Amino acid sequence: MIEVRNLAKHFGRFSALRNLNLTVSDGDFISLFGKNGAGKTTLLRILAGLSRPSSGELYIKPSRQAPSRFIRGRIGYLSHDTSLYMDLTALENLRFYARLMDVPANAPALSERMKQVGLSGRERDPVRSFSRGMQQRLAIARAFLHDPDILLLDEPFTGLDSSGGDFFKDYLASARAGGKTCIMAIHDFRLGYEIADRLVVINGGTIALDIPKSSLNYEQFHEKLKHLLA
Amino acid sequence: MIEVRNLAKHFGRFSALRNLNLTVSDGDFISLFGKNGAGKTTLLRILAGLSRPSSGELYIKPSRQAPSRFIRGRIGYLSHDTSLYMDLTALENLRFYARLMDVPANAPALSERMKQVGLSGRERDPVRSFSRGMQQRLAIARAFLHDPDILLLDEPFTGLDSSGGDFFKDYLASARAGGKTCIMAIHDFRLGYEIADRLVVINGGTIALDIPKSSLNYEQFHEKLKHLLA
Amino acid sequence: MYKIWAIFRKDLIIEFRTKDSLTSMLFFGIVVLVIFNFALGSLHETIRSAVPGVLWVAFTFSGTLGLNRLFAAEKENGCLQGLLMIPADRGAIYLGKMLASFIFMLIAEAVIFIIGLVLFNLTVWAEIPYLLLVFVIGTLGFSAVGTLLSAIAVNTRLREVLLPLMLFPVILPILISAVEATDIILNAADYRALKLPLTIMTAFTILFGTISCLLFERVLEE
Amino acid sequence: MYKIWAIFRKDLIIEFRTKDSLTSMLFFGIVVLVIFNFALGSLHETIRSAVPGVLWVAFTFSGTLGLNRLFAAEKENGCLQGLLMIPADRGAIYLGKMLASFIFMLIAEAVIFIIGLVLFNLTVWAEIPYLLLVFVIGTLGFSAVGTLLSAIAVNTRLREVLLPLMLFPVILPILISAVEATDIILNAADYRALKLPLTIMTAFTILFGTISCLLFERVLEE
Amino acid sequence: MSEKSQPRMDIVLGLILFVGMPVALYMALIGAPTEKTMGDLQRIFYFHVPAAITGLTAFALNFVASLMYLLRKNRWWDSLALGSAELGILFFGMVLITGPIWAKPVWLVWWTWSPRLTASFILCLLYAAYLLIRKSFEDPDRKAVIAAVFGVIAFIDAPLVWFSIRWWRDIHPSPMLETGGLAPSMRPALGICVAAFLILFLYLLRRRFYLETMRNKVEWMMRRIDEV
Ligand code: HEM
Ligand SMILES: Nc1ncnc2c1ncn2[C@@H]1O[C@H](COP(=O)(O)OP(=O)(O)OP(=O)(O)O)[C@@H](O)[C@H]1O
Ligand SMILES: Nc1ncnc2c1ncn2[C@@H]1O[C@H](COP(=O)(O)OP(=O)(O)OP(=O)(O)O)[C@@H](O)[C@H]1O
Ligand SMILES: [Mg+2]
Ligand SMILES: [Mg+2]
Repeated sequence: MIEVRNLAKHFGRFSALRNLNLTVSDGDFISLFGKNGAGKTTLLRILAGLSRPSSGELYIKPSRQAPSRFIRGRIGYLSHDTSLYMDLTALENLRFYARLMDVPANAPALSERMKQVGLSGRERDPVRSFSRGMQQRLAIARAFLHDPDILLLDEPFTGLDSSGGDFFKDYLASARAGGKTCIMAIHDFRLGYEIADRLVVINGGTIALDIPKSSLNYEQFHEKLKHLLA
Repeated sequence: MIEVRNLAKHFGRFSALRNLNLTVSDGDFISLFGKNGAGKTTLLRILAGLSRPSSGELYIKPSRQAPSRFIRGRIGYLSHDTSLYMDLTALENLRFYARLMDVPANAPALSERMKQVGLSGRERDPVRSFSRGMQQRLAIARAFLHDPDILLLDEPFTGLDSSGGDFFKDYLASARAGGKTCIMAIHDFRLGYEIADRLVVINGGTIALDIPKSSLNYEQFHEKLKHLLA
Repeated sequence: MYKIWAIFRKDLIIEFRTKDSLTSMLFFGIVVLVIFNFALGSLHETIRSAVPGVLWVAFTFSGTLGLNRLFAAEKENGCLQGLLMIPADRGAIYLGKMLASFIFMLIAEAVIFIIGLVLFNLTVWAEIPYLLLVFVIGTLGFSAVGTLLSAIAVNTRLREVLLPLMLFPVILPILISAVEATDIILNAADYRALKLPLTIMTAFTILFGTISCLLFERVLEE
Repeated sequence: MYKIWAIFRKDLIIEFRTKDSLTSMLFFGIVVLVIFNFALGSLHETIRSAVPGVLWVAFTFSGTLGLNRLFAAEKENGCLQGLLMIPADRGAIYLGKMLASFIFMLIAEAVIFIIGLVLFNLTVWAEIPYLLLVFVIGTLGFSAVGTLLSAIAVNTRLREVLLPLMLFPVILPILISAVEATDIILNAADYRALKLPLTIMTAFTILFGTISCLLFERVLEE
Repeated sequence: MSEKSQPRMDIVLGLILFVGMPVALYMALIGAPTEKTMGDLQRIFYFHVPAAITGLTAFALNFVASLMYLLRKNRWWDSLALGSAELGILFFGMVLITGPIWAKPVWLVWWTWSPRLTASFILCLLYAAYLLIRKSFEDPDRKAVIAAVFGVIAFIDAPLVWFSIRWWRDIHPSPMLETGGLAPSMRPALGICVAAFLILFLYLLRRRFYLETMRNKVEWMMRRIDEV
């Protein structure tokens, strides 16, 4: 369970987040919508323990504080950046992170991962030579190497082609079936609605809407969101 | 008019493009589809004169060679990168490029541009503090400062929220009405179909499909594309 | 012409905001001085004859650093790509960048020189115009070649290695003449001997400047 | 433990592939030597007493460069962020990075030293074990603090300035002791005098190693 | 707002300074006896030494505050560390200015790399770096942590710098205060000057503290304004 109480994050005189309250139960699949600059990335970074809130409380079960070493192993964070080493090959990148995440780092297991994200055959190419979508695929493989319980996704579909998008939707569906928790920042209304079972809108740094998907059908939701983000 | 004949681009033993032929008339609005790593970015970079083809001919009216100084002033290229200076403010970035592009660089004109892309009020913040979508908006403002005749767009909707997307669709519609030429790499079938009047699919580094939009309705096109990119 | 100015101004604003290049140029330069001073601590009487060399080592180091940064900044978000798309002669980019590196270097040199005076206990009021001449010509030559070479280096993977590797051998004639000239000014009184090194420096600077300006177009392009 | 190794190995592979840090470390080091040699050309008889200082200037320069690069590489694609998310003690990151910088520096120092021998016409077969001891301890201390400080510097805008600015004053005691020790080995025969500088170096290294390891967790975090 | 801009303590300190500074000046420039060999030149002593003492006190305070911040995570300690570092540089800057002014006529050079001078210089550099670090972080919490870490290292480093350069012969006189070599007639003047400098330090520190709290408050208010 994740609980956020009265969270605020200031950059100088600018408040990116303020007065933000959010409770996420285990197994929740949340789509996070919001205008450009609404504070989605800021929130996800705080949840991932990469940024310190200016004030407020953050509580991730079972520890009552910023994610500790134990919590870190349960979180998978896919950010705007790929966190890949450009001068290592795809396989070397995965092997490195696998070692650090206490996951089997043998070549067959990792090749299997590469295959899942549709990069088989490119294992030995340096990441620098990958196209944008290929880098995003590898970043996905990397971020979820350790099969985390909590997925924090920041516009994960960026740069993916249709088959990559399909793969990732499947991945999320199976994660959901496996009882994982997920918070995903996304701009595509339809896709976000489709994947999530809870819809959260952040506006002006605070939660403007937080409803279960079942309470609105897509058209109603679309109307409401258009209105909120106008 | 742009004409590409027998274009090939090799990176070492790997061919990103080969045997590629494409003729673009003035006023064509092309959506370029293709799998991750198909060669869309490579093609756009070559058209922009940023990368030299390994073989083949490139002809951009009226000069029969790589874009010269004159041609450069007519091309607007929006790449994966934003080409923004992180340590300058938004306004300073625009002013700098406006000067170099022989466009009026006075503050009101540039503020107007900022307003168009929905960034008014943030003119004096350094780009480093912008969120991803805000950077993309500014990149759009920058790339089209000089009102180019030929638009080369590489996944321009990346990171934009719904209102940003709407704005950019409007911009493209008015560009189309103004007789501009446009080639846009895009992954979203629906959006790409909607905007373009000509649909091009690149696969394995060569043109796999090149049809006017009028020849297929969206469902047919979707079917066909799914099949091509499977 | 005003495009050159725009490019120069932009580098100036960035520098003013981050103080990145200048501080690191200064810092490295001063460190060279201080550590030289330490290393030569026991040879106090001979120090004056080493000063010209030491100064130019410091200048060269800090200049190389500055050049590297000036082009690295263009790489961060594909900004160089943005520059390449502008409808202007690429010579303008060259001249703008060269101007920026020249000015930054001169500022750094002035500060390093003053600190050098204090550290080495020199008084040189009368010699300042001559020194200024030597510094300006030497720096001009340095940034003329340096700008071209760092434009080449920035597109390679081994950027930070390649620049000094290419630059130092090429710049050597200018460097030697500059040390020579500085030595004459500081330690010998016979200013007529200045003519040879100054001529060499000027010739090289003009030569390098012309060639670099012509070749720059070819070099910039990824 | 094997995580430390994994981080070290990764830096090694990247280095092996790009040859980035080592080449530039070597290059700067060698350039320091060459230009020193050049600057001191006229003082050949006194050169031997300047060698220790010159060597350590070269080491310090190349080391600072290496440290900067080692952490800058982590910044490129938000890799540091990836590292921060791993379920491991952050001490492991510290030790892995420290090991990498230590090894790189030692390699660079070895090469620089050999070139120094050739340039300055020294023969030092008998002294090599002692020199090795001094180099290893000095470098250990350098990379112990250096790793902490470059982890601080890498998150700032003024990265490349801040590292030397923080590092040089902090490292000075070790540097001075190392120069002193090297001087004793090369120029005085009385090895008993080595005790003081070596003690200082060792104390410093242990002290800063411990403190850095303890404080590292606090520092890494964006 | 309930706070007065001049808390009573500051007024008291200000008054003491108002009286004390002229007294100290008088003692230093007129009251104290003229030294035999150096003459009036020696009167720099009454600025040089108190400034050095005050500066070192400030750096020590910075160390304590940094350590406390790392242990307690209380922003109060961070403000204290900041204030004492800035003032430390100020006072030590005075040492570095009065020292060379004195040295030029006495030693005939502005500067030499003698142990104490080198150590003083390095100390100043360290705290300049400290301030630079503070400037280059934007997130206040991050800034405080990093600065505290560096504050600890800097102060631990200081004695090391001190000892490691001991084996050079030092042109700078060894502290006669410790060896008791100071002429008794000079003691009162020195004492008063030291006291005046320390009080000045305390006063400035409190004002700096006040400024910092005001800044935080203004920032907070600006945010409130933005929110409305
Ligand atoms: C930690 C820093 C320093 C302390 C505690 C300190 C303290 C003192 C003291 C106590 C004296 C008086 C000695 C005496 O005459 O009995 C003195 C003298 C002097 N100090 Fe400093 N000082 C410091 C730094 C400096 C610096 C940085 C300079 C710069 C050049 C300097 C230059 C001088 C000079 C020129 C004298 C007079 C020497 C003479 O009488 O021949 N001091 N200092
Ligand atoms: N380091 C920073 N310094 C100053 N302001 C910042 C910083 N990081 C973020 N901001 C500001 O905080 C706000 C929220 O940014 P954030 O990146 O969280 O937005 P976002 O919701 O992810 O937007 P997008 O959809 O564009 O990715 C923005 O207005 C941004 O300008
Ligand atoms: N510098 C390079 N060195 C080696 N290979 C490269 C280089 N740049 C691109 N490639 C390869 O060329 C192919 C085409 O890349 P390109 O970036 O054009 O793809 P794309 O169609 O834009 O893909 P995406 O949809 O993922 O952006 C890819 O397989 C890529 O690995
Ligand atoms: Mg975001
Ligand atoms: Mg692409």
